[in-house]
Amino acid sequence: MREKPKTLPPTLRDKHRYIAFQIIGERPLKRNDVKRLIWEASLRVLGELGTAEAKPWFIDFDEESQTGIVRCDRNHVERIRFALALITEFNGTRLIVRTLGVSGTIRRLKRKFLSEFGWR
Amino acid sequence: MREKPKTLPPTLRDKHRYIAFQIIGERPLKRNDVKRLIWEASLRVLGELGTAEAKPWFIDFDEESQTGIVRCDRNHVERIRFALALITEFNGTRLIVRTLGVSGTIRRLKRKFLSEFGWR
Amino acid sequence: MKMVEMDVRSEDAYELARKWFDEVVFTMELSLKEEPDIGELKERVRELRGEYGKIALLVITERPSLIKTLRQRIGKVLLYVQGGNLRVVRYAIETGVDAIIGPWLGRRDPGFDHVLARLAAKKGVAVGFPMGPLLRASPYERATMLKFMARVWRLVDKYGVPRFLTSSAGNRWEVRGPRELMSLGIALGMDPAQAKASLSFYPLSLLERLK
Amino acid sequence: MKMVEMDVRSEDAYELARKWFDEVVFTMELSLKEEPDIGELKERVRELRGEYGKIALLVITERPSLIKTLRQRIGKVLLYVQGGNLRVVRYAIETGVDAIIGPWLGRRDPGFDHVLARLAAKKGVAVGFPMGPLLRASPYERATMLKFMARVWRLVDKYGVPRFLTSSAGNRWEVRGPRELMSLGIALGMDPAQAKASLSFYPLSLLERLK
Repeated sequence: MREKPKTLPPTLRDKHRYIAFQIIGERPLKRNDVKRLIWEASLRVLGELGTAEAKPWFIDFDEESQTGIVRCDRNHVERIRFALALITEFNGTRLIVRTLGVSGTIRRLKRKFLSEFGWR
Repeated sequence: MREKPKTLPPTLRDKHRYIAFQIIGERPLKRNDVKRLIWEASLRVLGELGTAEAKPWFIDFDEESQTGIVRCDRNHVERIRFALALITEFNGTRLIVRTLGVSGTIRRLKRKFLSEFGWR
Repeated sequence: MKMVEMDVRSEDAYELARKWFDEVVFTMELSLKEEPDIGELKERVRELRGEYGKIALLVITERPSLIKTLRQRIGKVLLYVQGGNLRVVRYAIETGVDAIIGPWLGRRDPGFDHVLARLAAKKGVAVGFPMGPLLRASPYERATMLKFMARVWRLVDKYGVPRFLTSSAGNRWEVRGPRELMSLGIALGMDPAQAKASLSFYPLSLLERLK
Repeated sequence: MKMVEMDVRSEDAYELARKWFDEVVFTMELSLKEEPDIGELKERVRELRGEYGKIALLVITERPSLIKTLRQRIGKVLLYVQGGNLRVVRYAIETGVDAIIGPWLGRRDPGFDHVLARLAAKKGVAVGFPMGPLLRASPYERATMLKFMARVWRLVDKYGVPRFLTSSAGNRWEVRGPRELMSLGIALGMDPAQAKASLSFYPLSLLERLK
């Protein structure tokens, strides 16, 4: 494919946080559903500009345990958490998104909050 | 009707700004269309939370000159202006929302930016 | 730090909340048009107390006088009054109920002002900030409700009114965890310590009244 | 303060922009797969200059070498290159075109980095931030584009790259006034003075090159 921009020096990079979450639903959700769910929640609650600022980014979702990881801007963790808390359903399936914990690295997030769900 | 809360003392009141705007459209818009237009733009661009913070409030619209007044929180004028700037149409009618000026009082806003459109 | 859910309103909501909170108060909703049968109500409260331990009565009424009867005749429950009618809310605060839940509910304004805030602080009446109504709202309603909630929070903060964050869940799908309720508080303008206190310190001091 | 619109792309957009700005640059879009007929192009540019005064050529291409030809053979126009292809953008900056419009356009990343930013600053190549593509985008695309634009703005700010805000209007309905373009800049992270300079100081210094 085409070239990509270079990785920025550390001081210029976006500062992220990783959020571990669990979906408690009437039925299990698929990976792609969860991706859409997060985007739709963010666009509804934070809007196009708020979403651009909060920078939610779907990282991973384990369909077995219904747990996953979403990344966002360091300064907007609470806004993303709030957007997720307001989710009530996806395609008619009632559900709750519960956040399990927040960390600055994926590795630490997995160890602290996701290992009990079989993540490694 | 039922009782209303008392007017808050000045230090506790929301600090507002009033924005004068003009609609330049393929067809003239009705007062109620404009009200909806502003809400929809704010909800789309700023989201439910951003809208709660920016507090857009439709004040008035003159169908003759297609000019009007919207109020918002003092600290969110630029966000409301941006939301209005991103409007491209209403019900299939292409249009531009142009802001004419901003003021802390309706009276001054009318005098400075709307008198040329026949407001008094 | 002990986390408390002050208001869930069904069996399955209570079960789920028990997993996420150290203490959960079960709320019985009471829509009153006229004087209730006090004996019957006492019996029902006794049953619920046996089942759930900590009980609240949420009074939804347009008649202020009913609140006084309940305050005097029903013991060992928290008495909540649903916001919406300013006359009722003022009377409830004067009577010294335990909390007003959502002063803005069903209104087109915040349903709270500096006079009520000062009175509530003096009387030790808390304001409950419920998440449930937000879950059920349209985008327009949510934005409006969040705006009113933030305004009420500013008054509560300014006048030192006791306060708590709650799901006010009507069923298990409306229950939210402590961190999620904190994020609501922060969205309203609380700092993280204030949000935490709204799930722990203030609720715990209300629970003291049940002893 | 003189306000400048650096990029409108149709007659009716030009007419409207003239009402709101002190100076307006008319842009001719040039999608190039191969070497253009230079004589014909010169003729066309001459015509447009007669009609609109200040002219820019916006090159949209995957072939870097075409940019050099244009730079050398066509005079008295501003030369813009549309962002999207990093190889083309790098070459355009090295060649010293006048501006790159929207490095992120058509990409899934910002299409700009610190190396390009440093080079652009050294070569005096501006970055144009266009509003038009936002108007045509879906909510998802808008959020993503705004995110990339804010990232590019941080680099432009940090390395002191010349910059401007523009509607890049394809028709009159896409034209926006100076205050509206400023609000875009502020949404990207500019302070009001920086947003104003992106409509005045920086555009005016690019216009100097036309003299």
